Amino acid sequence: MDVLFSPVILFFVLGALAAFARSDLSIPEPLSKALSLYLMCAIGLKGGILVADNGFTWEMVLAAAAGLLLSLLIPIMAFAVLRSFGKLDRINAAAVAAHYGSVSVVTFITGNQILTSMDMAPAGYMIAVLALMETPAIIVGLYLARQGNNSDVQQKGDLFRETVLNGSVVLLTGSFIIGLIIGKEGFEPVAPVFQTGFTGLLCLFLLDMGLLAARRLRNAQTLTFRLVSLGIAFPIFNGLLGSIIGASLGFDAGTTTALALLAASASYIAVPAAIRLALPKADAGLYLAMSLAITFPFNIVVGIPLFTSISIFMVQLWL
Amino acid sequence: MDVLFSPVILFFVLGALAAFARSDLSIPEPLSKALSLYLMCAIGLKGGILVADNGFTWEMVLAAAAGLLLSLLIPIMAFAVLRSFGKLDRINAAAVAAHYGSVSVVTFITGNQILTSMDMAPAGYMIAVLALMETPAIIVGLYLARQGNNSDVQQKGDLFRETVLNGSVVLLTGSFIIGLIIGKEGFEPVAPVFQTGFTGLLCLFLLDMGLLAARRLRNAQTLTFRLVSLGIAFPIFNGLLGSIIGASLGFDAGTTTALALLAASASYIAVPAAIRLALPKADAGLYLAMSLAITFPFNIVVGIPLFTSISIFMVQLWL
Amino acid sequence: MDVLFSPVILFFVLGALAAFARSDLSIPEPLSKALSLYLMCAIGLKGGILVADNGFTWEMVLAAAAGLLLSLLIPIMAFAVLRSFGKLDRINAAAVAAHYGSVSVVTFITGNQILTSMDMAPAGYMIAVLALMETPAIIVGLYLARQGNNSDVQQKGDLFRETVLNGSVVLLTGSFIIGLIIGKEGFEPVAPVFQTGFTGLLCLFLLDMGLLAARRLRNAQTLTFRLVSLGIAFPIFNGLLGSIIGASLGFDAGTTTALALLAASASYIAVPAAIRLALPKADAGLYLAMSLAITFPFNIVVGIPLFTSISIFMVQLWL
Amino acid sequence: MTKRKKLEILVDTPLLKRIRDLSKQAGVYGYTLYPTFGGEGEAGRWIDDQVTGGAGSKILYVTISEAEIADRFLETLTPLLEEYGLMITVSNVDVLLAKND
Amino acid sequence: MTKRKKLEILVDTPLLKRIRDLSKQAGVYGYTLYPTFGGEGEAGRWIDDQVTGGAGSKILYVTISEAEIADRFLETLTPLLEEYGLMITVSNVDVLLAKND
Amino acid sequence: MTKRKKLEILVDTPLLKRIRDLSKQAGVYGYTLYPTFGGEGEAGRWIDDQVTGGAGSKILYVTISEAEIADRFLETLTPLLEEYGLMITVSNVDVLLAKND
Ligand SMILES: Nc1ncnc2c1ncn2[C@@H]1O[C@H](COP(=O)(O)O)[C@@H](O)[C@H]1O
Ligand SMILES: Nc1ncnc2c1ncn2[C@@H]1O[C@H](COP(=O)(O)O)[C@@H](O)[C@H]1O
Ligand SMILES: Nc1ncnc2c1ncn2[C@@H]1O[C@H](COP(=O)(O)O)[C@@H](O)[C@H]1O
Ligand code: NA
Ligand code: NA
Ligand code: NA
Repeated sequence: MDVLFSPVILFFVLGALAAFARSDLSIPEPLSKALSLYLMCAIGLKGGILVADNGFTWEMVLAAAAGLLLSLLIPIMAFAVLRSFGKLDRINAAAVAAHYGSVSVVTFITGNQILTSMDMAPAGYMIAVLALMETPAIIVGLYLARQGNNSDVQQKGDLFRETVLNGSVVLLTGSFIIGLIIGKEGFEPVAPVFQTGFTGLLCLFLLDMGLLAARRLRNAQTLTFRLVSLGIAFPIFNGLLGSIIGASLGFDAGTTTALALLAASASYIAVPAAIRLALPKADAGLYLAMSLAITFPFNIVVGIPLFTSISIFMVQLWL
Repeated sequence: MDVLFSPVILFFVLGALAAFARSDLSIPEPLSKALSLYLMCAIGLKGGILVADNGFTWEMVLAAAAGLLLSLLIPIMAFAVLRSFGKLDRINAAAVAAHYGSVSVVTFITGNQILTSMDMAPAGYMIAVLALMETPAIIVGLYLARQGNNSDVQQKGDLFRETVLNGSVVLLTGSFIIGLIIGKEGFEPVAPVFQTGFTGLLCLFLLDMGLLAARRLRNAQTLTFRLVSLGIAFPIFNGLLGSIIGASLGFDAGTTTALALLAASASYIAVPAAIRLALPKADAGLYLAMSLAITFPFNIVVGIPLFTSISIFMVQLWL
Repeated sequence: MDVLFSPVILFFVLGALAAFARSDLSIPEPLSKALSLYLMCAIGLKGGILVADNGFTWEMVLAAAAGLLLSLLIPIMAFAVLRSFGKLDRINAAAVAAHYGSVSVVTFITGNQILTSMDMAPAGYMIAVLALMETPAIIVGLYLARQGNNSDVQQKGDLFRETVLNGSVVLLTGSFIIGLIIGKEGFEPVAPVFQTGFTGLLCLFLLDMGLLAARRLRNAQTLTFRLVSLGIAFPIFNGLLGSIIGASLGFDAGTTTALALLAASASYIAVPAAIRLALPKADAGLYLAMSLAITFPFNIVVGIPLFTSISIFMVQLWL
Repeated sequence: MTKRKKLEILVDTPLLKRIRDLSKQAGVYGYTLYPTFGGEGEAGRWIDDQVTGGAGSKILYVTISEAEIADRFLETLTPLLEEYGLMITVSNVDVLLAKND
Repeated sequence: MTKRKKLEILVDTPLLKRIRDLSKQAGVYGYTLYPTFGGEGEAGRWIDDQVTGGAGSKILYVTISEAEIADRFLETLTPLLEEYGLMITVSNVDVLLAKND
Repeated sequence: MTKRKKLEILVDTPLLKRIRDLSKQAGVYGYTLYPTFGGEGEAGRWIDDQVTGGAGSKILYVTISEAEIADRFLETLTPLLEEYGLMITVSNVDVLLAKND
């Protein structure tokens, strides 16, 4: 079955087409948010149960270290390119860079779903790596933006709440821990909602994401051609990097693809909220357009099959 | 099992009773909208998969032609009766007529569900006919309302968006095409959401429709006795017409019932939005009350079993 | 399997922890309301089907009488204690007392779920008792608050609507009756939504209840130490009472536990709405904090296992 | 453009019907309701919550009317101010078409 | 603080786009939209309902602008008042930073 | 009826807490929050979107207070105007019961 013809991707395309055609189709916002929360619960639970099942391994520590490294390196590299080639000022370059250092939960989930349907399910601990990679890039981004200027203390408290205590981080981590506690057996009574219904609900969510992404693109005012190119170049480069690191650490092809997707994807949930608070001068229209309207669709439609092929190749290379 | 004692119908009755008793029971609006979108996705997918499975046939072309014919004829006949017996002015008569020429997705879905539980599932292509019949009656209605007066060009663009690009039309058609592409096999991973959960979620939606319909009836101010009678006479006459045409074209009893229900039902999603825009002078309270508060409940409670019996009879007559 | 490690309870704890840590995690309100309506539909249907299956028995009448007795006695006793030990004025004491005389649907549902997973499912008619116990305590509370003062007639109409016609009462009773009508067989097509999905959706709802309860506790301004103690003492005493009555009437351990939970739980849906209308002078922050932020979490985390053990013991005592 | 008074009343959802009934008595027929998100006052902080039967939820009732009718309505509301915890503001607006007053 | 006019227009959701187009013609660029919950008027009572394609749903369109621009916009709206069932109010506000006008 | 100032601030959801903290410093305690639906300004068009972590969502913060307190609050807000992209309006209202100011 061709990956592009999976219903998940097709619903994303339908949403995007509807928005481009200026249809009045719209998903009620509370439903989108609900679906987004549901997906995080479900993926968190799944990860916890898989880890509970397989036990802690050294591979997990390696994967966590690789994830952390990527989320520190990527924003620094992206910042440099955004400043020079992208012609952004310091604040905006730092804001955008933070997004690329962090991850997109939905890209990961969609990739996971497609990999599973190809019998290449990534290791369960990658979901912990996903949670781990959500915040560090924000700190790096702020450091790049300020370089020397110290922020006041009260703001730090607020920022802590918007990063480590961000709803999506709490829900993902919390569900992961619940998954660890209840294990496979305790999961059974809730499996019809959190597992059987997963792909169908993901379709509905991606329909909405298609609408949101296309509308953002239509309303993006400050997006230059250079920035659009970076919005495609970043995921390719970062995904390649993730794929090389994953393969060199000896991960299987599915897990390597997952690491590539984490590297390639850009946040549009946790990071924008934190950056809007910490760097209010940065242009929210710009960083949301780049991560949500350029990189996200690219990853969903091109990135997932691309990094799957590359990872399969890399893993064979290393063997 | 008696059709009237299906949980789907009983929840509709519960909603209506609660609203008449002035209970404060209410379904959050985003949920209603979400359920309505879900039902359109699900029925669209189902139709696409059935057609993919059975291949294109001449019967489909016949059914589409019959549906188109009905959606052109019905508003013209209804307009004449609404002007004379109904004592409505030109604009209001045209507005109401457009609603009866179009179709009610939920009436169709409920009928489909009940027919399927009686082993009389209509042909899958009827879902394409459903999508096809949503808009033409709007054009007819506008023509009847204006007769000669030309509308300005800008308005035509807006109107196009509100008819052909109306969210419900796009979603239904889009899901149908996705169904065509993915086929039975690709549907499997999403079946738990779009098929297994269908009847249960339809119950919740009809609970809300019962509330909405009864509240509209209570607040309807411009509804005369004559118009209420027409709200019942129209579905009977149009359903009978649909049933005769279906049987004469050689469709099976289930498919004939589906055509009868399409003819009998009146739109309360796509048409009101378009008419509010194109004929702002028409009384929205009136056309919504007629289609949602009179004809919809009539079809759900009386029409579905009635047209099933009539269609079985007609089909035998033709054999 | 330890009851505390059920996913349902763990999600409640996750929600509470997130709110205490001041995370910005929040469930869209329309979703919470939708889940709450869903749970009432599902439990109502379940009760009706069980009763339809087992037929009416004398035990049912006994259980109803016991429930009614408890919902009349509890507010009177609670009122006396709230006035003396709790140091509340007449109006506030009566308002709080009404909440404890009524029941919490979600406490009952959660207990039911956990009892069922322990093969101790309560009798189906307890769901009718649940519906029966929602309103009488409101009348008792109002009588205690006014004692002699007659309210005007118009207000009585409004109040009737807010009690007997309260959305939750109507939905619970309506679904129960639908369950009675359709029976086991008619339930099959809707079972995937109303039965298979139940535990998973209950998890999501309890996540939200954890957030709501903890936020209420943080914002409660008029809660004294004495009132917090009563918020824990009431469920213990009332639960014990319910458990003794249940066992002495010869109910099985599951059914006895259910009666104990009905007695122990305090309303936070039907009663607050009615009391806000009928006793506007009473402090809504106070009664919602006591029932939702103290008694509800106590029952979910401590009460359910406690009353299960006590009921098992009591039932054996009586044998 | 006609001069009118705009009355805005922040009211707990369960009490809305009472306000509506009183408005009719005062001769005020048209009104529009707006949802709220949350707030803070003497009684503490709240976030609109639709689960607790509306007791944790407020609605903004807005009506435009002639000064005279507005005064009459305000008079009937005064005794309820404290008890219902209402928050009432009045301001001047011009309306392009005076409806229902 | 700069003196401005605040225009508030209650409009049926399907007609919103038309208002927006007209506002652009009058030189009004900034606006904010607010959801509604329900209301009552000559045409009866309504509760915001998102199922019936927006025909049962209203939105509050609010724009702050200079008096002159506001007048121009109001003029273009007058012919539509009756037909569209709009409810339009104008009031005086001070803005801390005049945007888009 | 007491004369008061009504301050309305349109603010991005993630920045709301900051506004609240500043209001407390200025001595403003009571406020009400209203949801928004969308809008348009120099920064382009937006539709309230709850998925992108609130960065795509705005809230209307409304507080009624004495003129003096309102001025003090406005002063603390001025430096943030540009940076936070706030939209602030002030108008005159009469309140039936002055709360929390
Ligand atoms: N000064 C104020 N400005 C705006 N809203 C207020 C003000 N004071 C109170 N409110 C609103 O009215 C509600 C009830 O006020 P209170 O009775 O003081 O708790 C509060 O929760 C706020 O939503
Ligand atoms: N006097 C009024 N004050 C506030 N809102 C009003 C008033 N009159 C009408 N409205 C609103 O405008 C809508 C349409 O008014 P009408 O055309 O009179 O039915 C009503 O449903 C109300 O939401
Ligand atoms: N003139 C205006 N009237 C009403 N709302 C406005 C106006 N200008 C800006 N806004 C609102 O403030 C937001 C931010 O404005 P801006 O910074 O100009 O993009 C806009 O998206 C609108 O929601
Ligand atoms: Na990344
Ligand atoms: Na029709
Ligand atoms: Na109780």
